[in-house]
Amino acid sequence: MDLIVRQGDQPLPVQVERDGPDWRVTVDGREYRVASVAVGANCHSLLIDGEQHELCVRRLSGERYSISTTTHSEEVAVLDPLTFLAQESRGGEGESGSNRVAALMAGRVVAVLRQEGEAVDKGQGVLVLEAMKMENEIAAERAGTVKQLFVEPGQAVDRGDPLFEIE
Amino acid sequence: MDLIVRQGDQPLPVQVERDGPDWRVTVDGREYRVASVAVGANCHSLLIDGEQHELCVRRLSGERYSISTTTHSEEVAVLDPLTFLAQESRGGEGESGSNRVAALMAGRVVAVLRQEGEAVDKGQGVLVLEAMKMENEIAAERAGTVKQLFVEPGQAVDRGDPLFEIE
Amino acid sequence: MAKINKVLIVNRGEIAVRILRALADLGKRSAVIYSDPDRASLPVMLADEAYRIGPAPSRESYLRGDAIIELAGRIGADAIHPGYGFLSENATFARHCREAGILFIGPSPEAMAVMGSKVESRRMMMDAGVAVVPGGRDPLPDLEAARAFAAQLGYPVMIKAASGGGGKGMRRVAAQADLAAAYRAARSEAMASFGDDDVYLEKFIDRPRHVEIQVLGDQHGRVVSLGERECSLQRRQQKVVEEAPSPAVSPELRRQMGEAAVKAAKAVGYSNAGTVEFLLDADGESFYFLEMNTRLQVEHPVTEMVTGLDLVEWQLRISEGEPLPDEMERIEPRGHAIEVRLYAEDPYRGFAPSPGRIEVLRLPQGPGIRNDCGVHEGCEVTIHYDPMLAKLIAWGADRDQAMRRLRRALGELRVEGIQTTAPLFLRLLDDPDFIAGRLDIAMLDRKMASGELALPAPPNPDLAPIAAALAHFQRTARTTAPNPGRGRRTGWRHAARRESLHGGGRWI
Amino acid sequence: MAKINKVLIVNRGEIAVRILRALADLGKRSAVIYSDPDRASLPVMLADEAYRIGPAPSRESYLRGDAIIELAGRIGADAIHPGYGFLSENATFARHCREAGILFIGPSPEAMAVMGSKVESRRMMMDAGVAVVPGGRDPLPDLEAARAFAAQLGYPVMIKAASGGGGKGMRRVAAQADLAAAYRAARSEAMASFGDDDVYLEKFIDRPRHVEIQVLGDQHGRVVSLGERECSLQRRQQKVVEEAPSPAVSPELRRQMGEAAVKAAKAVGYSNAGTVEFLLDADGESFYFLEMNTRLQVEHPVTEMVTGLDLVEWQLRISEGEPLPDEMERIEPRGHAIEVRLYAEDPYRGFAPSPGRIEVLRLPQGPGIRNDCGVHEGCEVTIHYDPMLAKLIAWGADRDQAMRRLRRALGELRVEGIQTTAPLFLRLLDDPDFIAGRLDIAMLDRKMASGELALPAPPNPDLAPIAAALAHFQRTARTTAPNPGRGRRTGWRHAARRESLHGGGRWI
Repeated sequence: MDLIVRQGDQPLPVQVERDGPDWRVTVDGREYRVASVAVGANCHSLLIDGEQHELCVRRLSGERYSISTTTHSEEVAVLDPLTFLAQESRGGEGESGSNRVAALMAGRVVAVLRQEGEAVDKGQGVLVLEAMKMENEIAAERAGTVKQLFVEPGQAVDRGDPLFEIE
Repeated sequence: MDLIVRQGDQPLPVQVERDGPDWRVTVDGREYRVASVAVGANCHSLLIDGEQHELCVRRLSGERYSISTTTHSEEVAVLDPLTFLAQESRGGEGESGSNRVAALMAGRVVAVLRQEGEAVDKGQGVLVLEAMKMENEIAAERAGTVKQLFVEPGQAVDRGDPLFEIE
Repeated sequence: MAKINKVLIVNRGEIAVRILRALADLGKRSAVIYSDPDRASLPVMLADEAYRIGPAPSRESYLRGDAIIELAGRIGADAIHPGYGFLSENATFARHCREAGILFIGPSPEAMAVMGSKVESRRMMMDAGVAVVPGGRDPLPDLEAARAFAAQLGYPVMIKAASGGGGKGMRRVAAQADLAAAYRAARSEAMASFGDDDVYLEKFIDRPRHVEIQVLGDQHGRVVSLGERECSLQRRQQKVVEEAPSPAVSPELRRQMGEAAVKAAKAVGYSNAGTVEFLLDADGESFYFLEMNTRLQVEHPVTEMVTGLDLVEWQLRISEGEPLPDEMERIEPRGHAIEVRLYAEDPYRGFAPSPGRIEVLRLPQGPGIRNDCGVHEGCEVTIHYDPMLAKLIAWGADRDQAMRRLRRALGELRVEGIQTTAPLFLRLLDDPDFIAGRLDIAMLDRKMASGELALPAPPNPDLAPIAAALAHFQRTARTTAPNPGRGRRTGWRHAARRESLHGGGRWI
Repeated sequence: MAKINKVLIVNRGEIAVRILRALADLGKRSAVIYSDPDRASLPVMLADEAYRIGPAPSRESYLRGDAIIELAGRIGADAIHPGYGFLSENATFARHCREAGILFIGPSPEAMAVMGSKVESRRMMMDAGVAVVPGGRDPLPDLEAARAFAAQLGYPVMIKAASGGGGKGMRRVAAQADLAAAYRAARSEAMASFGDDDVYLEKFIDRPRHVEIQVLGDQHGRVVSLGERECSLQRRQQKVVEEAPSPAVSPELRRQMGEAAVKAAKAVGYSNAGTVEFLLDADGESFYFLEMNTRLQVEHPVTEMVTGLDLVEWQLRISEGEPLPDEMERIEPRGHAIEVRLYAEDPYRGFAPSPGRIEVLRLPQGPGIRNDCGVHEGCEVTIHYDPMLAKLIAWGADRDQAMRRLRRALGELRVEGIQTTAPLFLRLLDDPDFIAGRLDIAMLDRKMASGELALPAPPNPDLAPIAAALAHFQRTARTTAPNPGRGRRTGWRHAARRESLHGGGRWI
């Protein structure tokens, strides 16, 4: 099976094949023989040339997966090559075109620092979210104008809820 | 909901009703108000008058459940009253009528001590099963004759496989 | 005095678990209170009894002092253990317990009240001859007095608002030339902030360590020191890593600090467990009283591991009137213990809180490891309370072995579903200053800001693509299988089983 | 000598985990071998490297000495740690390791060979002046000689076959009147069993304790005793509960037994960790050499917890040529430690093996608790190997606190899916003889037979019907729900969530 795995900004060609009880996985030309076994919900023990790696894999949404080891955690997207090409031809409108900011954790909005129509610089705070007794300033990821606020002070939000949009 | 719970040889009338967020459970006339919450796969924390009990409940087959605490483990059957009455009217033929002995654990048959047609006393060994480096003699649960042997020496058996039948 | 039979634990999380373990160890009955989101929490599962106290907000649950005292009476609890935080340093609550005839496991409300006030305790320590940060106890009348006193103390000095707090009305003065401007600025800021422009002078202590002494006092006038804890590793005044003994404390300094702590405790007629916090100057010799915490401290396990004493057990014994034995005066630390506080925070995203469901929890085990953990696999970490999940403590015959075991334990630890501070501790254990024991209270913030503790790249960046591609292969291959419903649950597992069978093994 | 960088662990289960933890603690690399059913086992998950060695049967996997040595060479391991069991006492394997230039972590093959033979080691101990069970070292020429020797030893005596083993050709003789018949019976049974009718006499030791001494020997001639372990609680000669120190051993007896053990070890030029087993007479004074185990013992953690030493770490240091420090000669036990061995067996169904999937595993934690566990939640306990899952060890400042903590820990322990021996240990902790430390090697079998340790009735027999009825209600209520597919997985959980919401809480 031929796949494209997007790691950070990098699209990597990846091939996966059965190889007896094991797998042969080629990442950007680097070939690995992988023995894999489940060791609990979402967790897998991978043996590659005798080295053992325990990895937890969770599917986030669509083709996005979260992969974590004891120290590292990252998100990658797995696409089939055709989907990848289709996305590329749209000129990368997908992720970088989005200017909505969503809550990364559940919490409560304690303050709104910029109103709709106000200009913000990249990194400037737009609102303050409280979670676990701590206040966290949520900043604009780019310079622009606050197009819309989706929340108001005192409101509870869940992870993933849209907070505001910068234009 | 009216139920019959068979605990050991004892059939107990049990009523279960919702009571707000809790449950009202009556066992043979003894009423309990129970707050129950799941605390992991098959495990439940029950609060009864402030006392906390952690119980694991597994459904074995049909209406039989295994209930375990840290120290105790038992099996009970839950029947609706009609099924219970139907079983009773058959005169208890069910369990006591069976004279097949099944493997209680997976293992390997290392020896057959009684051949088909031989007489055995209650408690006498019929065959020897090896599991986890230990040999376990499987004895007849009643006096009689070995009607049939379902296994032979060297054979691997799984939990629940029939071993022999006494007549 | 009365024997305690049942204790109501007025807390949650790891400290509730810690206390109920001590009760179980003593054969006493434990009852906990819980707020709604804590119904399925570990303390509720491990306690003998559990009672709902209210909804999530602390004000409506864990801080409901009178409802708690009423509950204790109703369920026949002889005593209340407050843990740390919540009501543990609330002298009024302790007084209400006494009035209701319920033992409050801690010092007298009077001792709590004195030590609860920074100004009052500083004054009392000065009277008792315990060194505080050198400086005035009274406001300065004018700039001339400030200049004279600063010259006497020696620069740098701090000007502080008498009614101050939170850094307002506070100025560091490096040399005499800067004094006049700083004096005026501090006064006007103090007036603006507190409506009171009184200021006083303290010596500025540069890069001190936070070293504290654990004391126990019985009800018969004996107070003993159980040695020090090094707590300099802090993030914004919050302790993160603690150890005992301190790499900076010699037996002679330990004796001196212990004597000062006992003097401080005796000055307020202290009984039960308490901690006297000091700043230890970078010179490694001078130390100054900071404050006394009139309760069990989060980091008490490191003292337990080097003394062999169970501090919670001793809290209960003291409350029952048992005198401290003579041998306790002579306890020497054995080996070394280090504790790290595991928070549900992402240290590499500005310590953002990370609530969620703990999908996998595998605690490290084996020689020298102790886990004081307040959560279980499958539980939800909510946004309502302090994000500390657990404390992981490693003991070694010396500091080196303790560090090595801690590093190993952090490698074994597995928490899935939420982020924790564990990766930061692994980095810290590779830091040359930490390894050498060169610590000060600003060190962690400094090193986080400088990027010295940044996470290194993963050893093999191809691992994540490999794992994701395998998961994707399995998932998409499954959709063509005849029974997708079953496949969805077992998933990758199927392959594992097949592999095992292929290898000749047998899965029963 | 050479520094060890990578060690191949030739074992499985908890001892493989124990060894790889010591390696991680020392910053050394660990590699494990695994048989097919052990592919997803805890040692494989925790080791740095893992290699398949064969299918399930031990002969085709963990006992494949030459394949293991070949593997060690191939992966660049400097040393092999055999753990206990499997190849750990195989002198030939140790010799093959040496020939292949791979360090065997243990004594020399020569010392292993001598101590591996009961007859030879008994003879060598008699020569070295270490007390063995009083009796002859040579066969008896005739009945007259037997009569004279028995009178000299004092009745009761044991007649034993010189080539004996497994209880064959063995007779207990209570008085002189029974001697002739027993002598003739033992000879004919010995001839029938071993083709050799030589018999010899030993004194019969009634209800002795099993007390053993842990020794460490370096490669420079120093051997030290690290004190005793009490291992009298056995089921059919298999240790079940061990503690250190022994309630029966005074400091003076400890010194005597330690000296005897050091003498025994020195007699065979012993280096590395070893255990000298003694029978301690019911008089509490006389002790007799039984045998020496030339490897790490299952119960080594209790010694670690009272001495503060890491024995596996010392095994590695010794193999690297490090001399034992002088202070080790003067180590005194601190506090008390008790270990219970958790087996996958049902103690109340004749210790029937209980293989299966461990669905829930929650290990006890907190002060004084150490878990040496070889399994993880979700793993399969197969029928192929020894059923020991884990060792649970409790430390206390004294034996009483250790027992109290152990009882608490066993209450916290949760293993679902298979039966374990935990309920038996809880009963044992309530046994007056165990509490008083009155132990002998037949005690556990005796008490199991008499029913003294039978499980009491559950505190409330209605709990099981309540839980079953609730589960049944949920299950059958679900079948009428619109989406049974989803309901099947969440089940009872739904109710929990509803209850929580109802109570005003919020689950995120």
